[in-house]
Amino acid sequence: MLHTDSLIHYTLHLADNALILSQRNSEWCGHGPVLEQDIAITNISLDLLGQARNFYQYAAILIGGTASEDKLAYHRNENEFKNCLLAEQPKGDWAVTILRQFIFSAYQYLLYRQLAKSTDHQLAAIASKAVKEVTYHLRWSSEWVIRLGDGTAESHARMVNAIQDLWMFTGELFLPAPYETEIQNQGIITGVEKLQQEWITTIENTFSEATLALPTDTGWMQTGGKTGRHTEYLGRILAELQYMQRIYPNCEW
Amino acid sequence: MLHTDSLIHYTLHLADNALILSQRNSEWCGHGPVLEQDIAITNISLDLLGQARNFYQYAAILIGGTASEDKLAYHRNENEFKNCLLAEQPKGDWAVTILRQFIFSAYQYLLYRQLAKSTDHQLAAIASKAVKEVTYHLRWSSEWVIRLGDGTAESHARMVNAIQDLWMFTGELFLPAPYETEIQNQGIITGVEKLQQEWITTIENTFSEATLALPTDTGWMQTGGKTGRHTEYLGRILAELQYMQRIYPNCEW
Amino acid sequence: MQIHDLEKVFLDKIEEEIKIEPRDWMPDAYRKNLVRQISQHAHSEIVGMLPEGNWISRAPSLKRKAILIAKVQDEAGHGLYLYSAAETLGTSREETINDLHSGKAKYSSIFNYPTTSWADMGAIGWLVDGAAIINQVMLCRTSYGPYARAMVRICREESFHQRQGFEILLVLSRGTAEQKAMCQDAINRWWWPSLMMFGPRDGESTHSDQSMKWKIKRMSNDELRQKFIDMIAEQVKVLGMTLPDPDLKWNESRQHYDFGEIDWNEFWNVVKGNGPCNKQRIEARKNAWDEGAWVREAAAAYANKKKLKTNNGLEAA
Amino acid sequence: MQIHDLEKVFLDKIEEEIKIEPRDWMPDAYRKNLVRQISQHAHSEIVGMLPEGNWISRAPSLKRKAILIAKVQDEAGHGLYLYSAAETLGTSREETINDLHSGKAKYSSIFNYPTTSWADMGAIGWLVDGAAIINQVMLCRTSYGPYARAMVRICREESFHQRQGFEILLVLSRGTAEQKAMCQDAINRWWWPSLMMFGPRDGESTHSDQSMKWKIKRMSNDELRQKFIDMIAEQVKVLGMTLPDPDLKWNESRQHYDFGEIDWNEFWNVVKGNGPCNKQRIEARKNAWDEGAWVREAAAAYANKKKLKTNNGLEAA
Repeated sequence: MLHTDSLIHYTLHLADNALILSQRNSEWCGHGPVLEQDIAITNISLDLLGQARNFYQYAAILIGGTASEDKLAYHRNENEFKNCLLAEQPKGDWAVTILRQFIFSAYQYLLYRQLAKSTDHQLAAIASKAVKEVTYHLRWSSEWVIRLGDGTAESHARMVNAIQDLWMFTGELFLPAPYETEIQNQGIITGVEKLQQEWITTIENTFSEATLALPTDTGWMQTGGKTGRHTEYLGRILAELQYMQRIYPNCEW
Repeated sequence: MLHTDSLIHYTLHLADNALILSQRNSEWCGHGPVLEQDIAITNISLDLLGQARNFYQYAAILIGGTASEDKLAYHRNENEFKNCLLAEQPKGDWAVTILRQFIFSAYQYLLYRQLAKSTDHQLAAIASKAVKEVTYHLRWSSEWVIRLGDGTAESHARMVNAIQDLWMFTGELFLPAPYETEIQNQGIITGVEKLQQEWITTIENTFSEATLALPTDTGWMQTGGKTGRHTEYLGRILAELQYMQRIYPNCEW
Repeated sequence: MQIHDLEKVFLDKIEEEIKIEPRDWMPDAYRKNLVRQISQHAHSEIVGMLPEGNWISRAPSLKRKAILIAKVQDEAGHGLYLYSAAETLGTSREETINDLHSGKAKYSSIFNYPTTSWADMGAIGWLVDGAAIINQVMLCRTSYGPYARAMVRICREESFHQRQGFEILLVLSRGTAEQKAMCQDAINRWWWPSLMMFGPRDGESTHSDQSMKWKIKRMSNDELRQKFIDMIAEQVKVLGMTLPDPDLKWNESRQHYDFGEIDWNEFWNVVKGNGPCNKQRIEARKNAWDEGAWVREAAAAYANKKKLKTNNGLEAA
Repeated sequence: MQIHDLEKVFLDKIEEEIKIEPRDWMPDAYRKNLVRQISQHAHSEIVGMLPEGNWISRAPSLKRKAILIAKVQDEAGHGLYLYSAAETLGTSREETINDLHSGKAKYSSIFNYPTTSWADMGAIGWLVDGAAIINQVMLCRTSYGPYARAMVRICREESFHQRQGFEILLVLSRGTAEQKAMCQDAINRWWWPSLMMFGPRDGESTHSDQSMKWKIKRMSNDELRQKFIDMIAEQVKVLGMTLPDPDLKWNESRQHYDFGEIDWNEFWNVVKGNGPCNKQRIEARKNAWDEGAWVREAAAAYANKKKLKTNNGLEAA
C-alpha cells in the first residue's frame, strides 16, 4: 500500500509541475512579444498540459474509485499540490519566462530520459513520449537564453535579473521528497539528485554562449513545493484554475 | 410579492456596488503612493464594506430563510451581481482610483441623501448613517482630483486619461434598472435619474477647479451591470473574493 | 504596355477566374482595397485571441483547456498567414500592426464584446466562427491568389473550431439547470453581435460594389447574413435553445428565415470605438507590443552579431 | 557644558527613569542605536502589511474581511507613529524609507515567510503579534520618550490584534476536519519563525548590551523568548492544537518550558535576504514607492501653487 502511495504522490508531483507551468506559460497567449513567439510559448504550454493530463490519468488509475484527471487538478487544495516552487513563480517579463523554461526543460529533459527507463511501464511510456516534446522546448528556450544574453545591453541586464530572481528555486528540483526517496528505494526511479551534475553542465554551456555567469554564491535554496509548502503565488493560480469546478461541482463540461 | 422582489434586487444592487468598489480599493492596501493615502483609501474601502454588509443583511431579512450576508456576497454568480460597471473596473493608477472614487462618491452622496428619506425605514436608516461617511469620501476624493488635475503636467495628463477611461461608465448610474423603476412607482425611492443634474454640477465644479474639462462628446454609455451583464473584470474579482466560501461551503469562519 | 492595356489584362484575368498573383500588375485601388481587407482580417484574428484567451486560465476541465489553448493558438496562426498575404502586397507587418494600434485599421467589432461566462467559449465558436466561415468560404474563391490560398487553410481550421464551439454548448444544453441557463444566456448575448459581423446593409456598405466587381467579394453582406441566419436557426433546435428574436420565423415563400431589425445604432457605435471592450482590447495589444519591444530589439541585435561573425569568419578563411 | 557633563546629565536621567526627549542632549551612539531600532520597527509594520494584505481579497466572510482590512490599516498607522518618532531624532521619513529599499535597513524577518492559507491570518495574529507584544510591552518603558509613547498606543492595538488572531484559530479549531488541519498547519509553519523574532541568542546579539545599559531594552532576547514560549505553550491547549517541538515540556525546577533548538542557520539566512519572500516584499514596497512618485510630486506641486497664490493674495491686499 505504501508502495502505491509514494508512486501516486510522485506521479502527482510530475503532473502538478507540468500543469502549473503550463498555466503560467498560457498567460502569454495573446500577449507575446512577437506573434511567432506567442505561438511557440503557447505550444509549450499545450505540450505541458498534455503531459500533466497523462500523469493525472495514470494517478487516477492508481488511486482508483472515482478519481479522474479533473478531480485531481481541480479539487485538491494548495497544500496538496506537489509542484516545485519554480513552476508557480510569476511569468515576469520575457527574460524570466525564457529562463524558467530553459531551467525547467533542461531538468525535464534529463528526468524524462531517465524515467523512460523506469520499471513502471506506464511512467516510462508517458516519459518517452514527453521527452520528444521537451527536446524541442530545451532547444527553443536555450536559443532564446543565448539571444537575450548576447543581444542588447538591456536584454542582458534582464537576463541577469531573471537569474537573480529564479536561481534560489533551482535547488528544490534535485532535492528528493520523501515519496521520491521511497520509490527510488523500490527501484522505480533512479533518483533526481543524480541528474544535477549533467543539468548544471547544460546550464553552464548555454550560459557561457549567452555571455551569462552562473551565480557564484549558490546561496540558500527555497524548498517546500514538492511537499505542499508553496509561495503566495500558488493560491492565486488555483483560485482561477479551479474556479468553475469549485462553483459547479459534479458537472460535465 | 413582486414588491419585495424589486426591493430585494435594489438592496442587492446597493450592496454589490459598495462591496465591489470596496474590493477594488482594498487592492491599494499596502501599496499606496504615500502612507497617509494608503490609510485613507483603505478607510474608504472599510466604510464601503460596512455599507455593503448593512445592505446585504437587510436583503437577507427580506429574502428570509437561510439567507445571510455571506451567502449573498459569496454564493451568487457573476450574472446575479447588480453593481454598476464603474465599480468593477480595474483600480488603474492613482488617477483612475481617485477619479472613480470621486464620481462614485458624488453619486452615492446624492443617492444616500435621497434614500435617507425613503418610506422604507430600513433603507433610510442605512443611508443616513452612510451619508456621513460618503461626505468625507467626496471631500477627500475631490481634493485629490483638484490636486492631480492642477498638479504637474504628468498628473494632469493622467487625470485626462482617467476621464477617457471611465466616463463611458457614468451613464449607467442614472439609468434606472427595471427593479428601480418598480420601487420608484411604489414610492419607495425617488428615482436615480433625478440626481443626474446635481451630480454633473458637482463634477463640473470640481473639474473646473482642477483645470479639467468635462467630456464634450458624452458618447455611447456602457450599461448592463445593474442587470447582471458585466465586463470581463467582475469574473476575476469574484474568483478571488468567493474562493474560500466556494471551496469550503457551509463552514463557520 | 500602357496602363489601360495592363488594366485590360487584369480585368480579363478576373473575368476568367484566373488568380491575381503578387507580381501581376493590379490597379492601385484593388491593392489598397485588398490591403485594407486582409489586414482588417488579420487584426481580427489577433484581437480575437483576447476574449477567448480570457478563459484559458479558468477552463472547467483539462480537456477543454487544451482545446481552448489550441484554438486561440490557431487564431495566432491565421494572423500569421494573413500578415504574410498582406506582405505580398508590399505592406510590412510592422506597418500593418501600427495601423491597428493607431486606430487607423479596424478589426471585427464582435471582439469588443466581453466574455463573461464559460458558455461564451461555445457561443463564440458556434456563432462568431460560424459567421466568419460563411464569409471565408466565399473568400476561398477571392480573386487575389495569396489571400484565397490563406483562406483555404483557415477555413479548414475554422470549421473545426465551429464544431468544437457547438459541442461546448451541446454539453451545457444537456447539463444542469444552471448550465442550460448559462448556455441560453450566452446565445442571447452573442446572437445580435454575430449578425452585425456581416457589416452594414447592402445599401450602406462603402466598399462592397467595387469588391464585388473585382471578385474580392462574391456575395453581398445581406446575402451572407441571410445564409448564416438560415443555418443557425436550424442548428439552435438541436440545442433545444432559442434565438433572442421574436420576429424570427420561416418564410415559406422566400424559403428563408425572416428576422427582426438589427440595432444599427449599437453597430455604428461599436465600430466607432464605443463598444464595451474597444479600449481594453487595443490597450492589451499595444501593451504586448510595447513590452515586447526590447525582445524584438535583442533578437535583431543578436541576429546581426551572428551575421557579422559569419562574414568575418568567411573573410578570415 | 562639557561633553562629559552632558553625558552625566543624560546618564542620570536614564538612571532616574526620566525619559530622554528630542531636544535633550544624547550621545551619538544612543541616537544612532535608536534610529536603527525605531526605523527597523517602522519598516516591520509597513512590510508586515503585505503578508496579511495578501488575504484581504480572499477573506472567507465579510466580517473577517472587515477585521483584516482594519488590522492591516492599523499597521500602517503604527508605521506612521514610528516614522514620526524617528523624525524626532532628525531622520526624515524619506531617508528612512530609502534605507529600507536599498537593503541598508532591516525589518523583522518574520514577514519574509509566505501566507498560504487563511489560517495564517490567525497564526500571525496570535504568534507574530504575540511575540511582538512581549517585546513592545517592554518598550513602553524604553528610555526615549517619543518611542515609549508611540509604543503605548501601539501596544493597545496590538493586543486587540492578538486576540482577533487567536479567535480566528479558535473558530477553525472547532470547525470541520479540514479547518482543524488548516489551523494546525499554520501553527506548524509559524511557530519557529516567531521564536526567531526575538533575535539571536543573548551571547550573539550585537546591540543588546549597550541597549540594556541605556534602557532602550530592558530584557534580553532569551528572557523575552522564554516569556513568549511560556505564554503560548499554555494558550495552545485551549485550541486543542500542538506546537511543532517534540522537546517542548514544562520544567518544574526552572518554572519555565524547555524547548528544542532553533534552526539558526535558517535564521541567519533569512536575515541575509534568503527567505522565501525577501525579494518579493522589498520589490512590492519599491514598486509602491516608485509608482507613487508622480503622485507625491503632483501633491507637492499643487501645495506650492496654493502657497504662491496665498502669498500673492496677501501682497495684493
